[in-house]
Amino acid sequence: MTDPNSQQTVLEIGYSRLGDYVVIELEGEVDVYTAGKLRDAIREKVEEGEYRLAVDLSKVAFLDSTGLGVLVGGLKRLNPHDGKLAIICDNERILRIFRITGLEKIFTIFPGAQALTETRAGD
Amino acid sequence: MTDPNSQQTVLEIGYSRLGDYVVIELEGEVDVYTAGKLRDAIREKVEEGEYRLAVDLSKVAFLDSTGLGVLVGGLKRLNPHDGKLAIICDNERILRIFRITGLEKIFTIFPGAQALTETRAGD
Amino acid sequence: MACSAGGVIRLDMPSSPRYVSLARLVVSAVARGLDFSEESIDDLKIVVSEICTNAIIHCEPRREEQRIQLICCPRPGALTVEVRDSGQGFDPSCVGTFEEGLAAGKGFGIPLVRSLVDEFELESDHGKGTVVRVTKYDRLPESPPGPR
Amino acid sequence: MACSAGGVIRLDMPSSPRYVSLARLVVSAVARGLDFSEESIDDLKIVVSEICTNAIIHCEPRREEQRIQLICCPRPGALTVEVRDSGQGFDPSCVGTFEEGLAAGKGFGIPLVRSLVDEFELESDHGKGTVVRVTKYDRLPESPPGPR
Ligand SMILES: Nc1ncnc2c1ncn2[C@@H]1O[C@H](COP(=O)(O)OP(=O)(O)O)[C@@H](O)[C@H]1O
Ligand SMILES: Nc1ncnc2c1ncn2[C@@H]1O[C@H](COP(=O)(O)OP(=O)(O)O)[C@@H](O)[C@H]1O
Repeated sequence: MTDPNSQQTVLEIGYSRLGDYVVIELEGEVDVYTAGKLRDAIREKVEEGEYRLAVDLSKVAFLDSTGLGVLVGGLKRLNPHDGKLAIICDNERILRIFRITGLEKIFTIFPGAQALTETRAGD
Repeated sequence: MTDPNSQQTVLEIGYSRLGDYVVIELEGEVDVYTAGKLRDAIREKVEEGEYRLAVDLSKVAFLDSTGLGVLVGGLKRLNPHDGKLAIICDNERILRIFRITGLEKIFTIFPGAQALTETRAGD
Repeated sequence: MACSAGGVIRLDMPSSPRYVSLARLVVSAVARGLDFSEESIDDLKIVVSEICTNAIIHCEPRREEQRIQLICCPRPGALTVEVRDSGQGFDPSCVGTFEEGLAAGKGFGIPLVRSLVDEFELESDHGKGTVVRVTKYDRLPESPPGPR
Repeated sequence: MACSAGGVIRLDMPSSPRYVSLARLVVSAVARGLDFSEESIDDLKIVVSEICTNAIIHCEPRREEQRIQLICCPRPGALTVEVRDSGQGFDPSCVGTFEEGLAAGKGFGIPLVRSLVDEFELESDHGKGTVVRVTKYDRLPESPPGPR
């Protein structure tokens, strides 16, 4: 759990399943100190044969380009498997980083886990 | 209002009346930067002829000896008027500072505003 | 740098990923002390995170004793932040664009910084390290800066 | 000071009341990075607040350009914190006790610091400034330190 007063970079990772997707739920900050944990999580799931991943950033308080790099890396890792890496996020502060960098064009971004299941049929 | 993520010393002061008491409600941090605001608040109330004051520390996240000094100063200011300065606080982190310094013997400390009215008759 | 509010705030810390969050914390606190909007504070957190991350990960030789410095220079309505490292330096003309970043999946750092600040200066000397200096003016939320 | 985790963290800031909260923030972050308990972190916040406040308010001549330094030296399970000022210094034998504090309504600062840390050192030279160095060991909540 992330203490709102926490003054240290902490990233907690949880998993859930939603339809065909494995949802990687992040809570905390994604920066150069914690990004490795996310990289490992994605790699592990791909190695387990999960090729439909959704990274849930709803509870992420901070994300910088190191975090973006890990997400792009995940996409590349899934490519040979014809996989998918969706982003779940409705936090404007995080979304604008995707917008500024142009990455919103590369990821499919859903405002919530609900939206992921709803549009699954048509993706 | 104090933002839990606020990284700046902020002290908000509000007032209410409870029986004979004027309650000075603090929210935020009391340190050398903000203590003057509390000092002014106490002085002002005494000048208005209010000699029964209760300082509510329930929403104080930080208090150091500068804050304690201001409270002791308030007590001294009330002395010639045969006044009272009660403390309302149930936060263990703050209470222990009163304990360590011995100031718990000098102030009457109530766990909540409720307790203040209940014991008012017998004080 | 002509700072008001009694001068600069300097944080000198080990060149280690674990301390990037500390640099963000310090810049947020200084910006909050200037009454910057939450949006401007967010921008500064990203900016400092990017610059410090570069200073740390591109710092060769990567020794324990390498250090980085964050220098905050507050003025009313403006904050200048400088990050210094003593790494091997680099040729600033190699810095890419968002488009190149999209192709490579990296290299978003400096373009992102540029898009979030009002002034950007980079001095880098091979063998002597790098200094990045940015200035951010606080704006009312009504007039958001940069591309978004 | 033999610090692990790659060395010391140094904050150099104007000698101004507005920055005492920044010093608390930095010490909390460093202590949290050492996985100190919330109680130990609280203690350190008070300790740093007291020492920095002294450095600032007893600093004569009180000029804008006076500065104070907070130096954090983390080791596993222990944090040494040093605060340096370049004020006029004082005679440490004048420091009182809680009892004297209760009588005077002030002078709680240094006794409070002493009661919250494990090691306390004070060096002060008239005209040259003051250095206060404290060390706090983290403890399990089961064995609370000091008098309470
Ligand atoms: N402080 C620094 N020291 C050495 N090289 C740097 C530094 N900052 C940036 N660089 C160089 O500039 C390049 C571009 O940086 P950036 O835009 O942040 O993208 P990225 O770090 O993802 O490559 C880096 O790959 C690196 O070669
Ligand atoms: N950094 C300092 N520079 C000069 N004098 C100091 C410093 N720290 C403490 N002192 C002196 O020591 C005295 C006791 O300090 P303290 O116990 O914190 O109580 P208080 O600050 O409330 O008087 C102060 O009144 C001051 O004269």
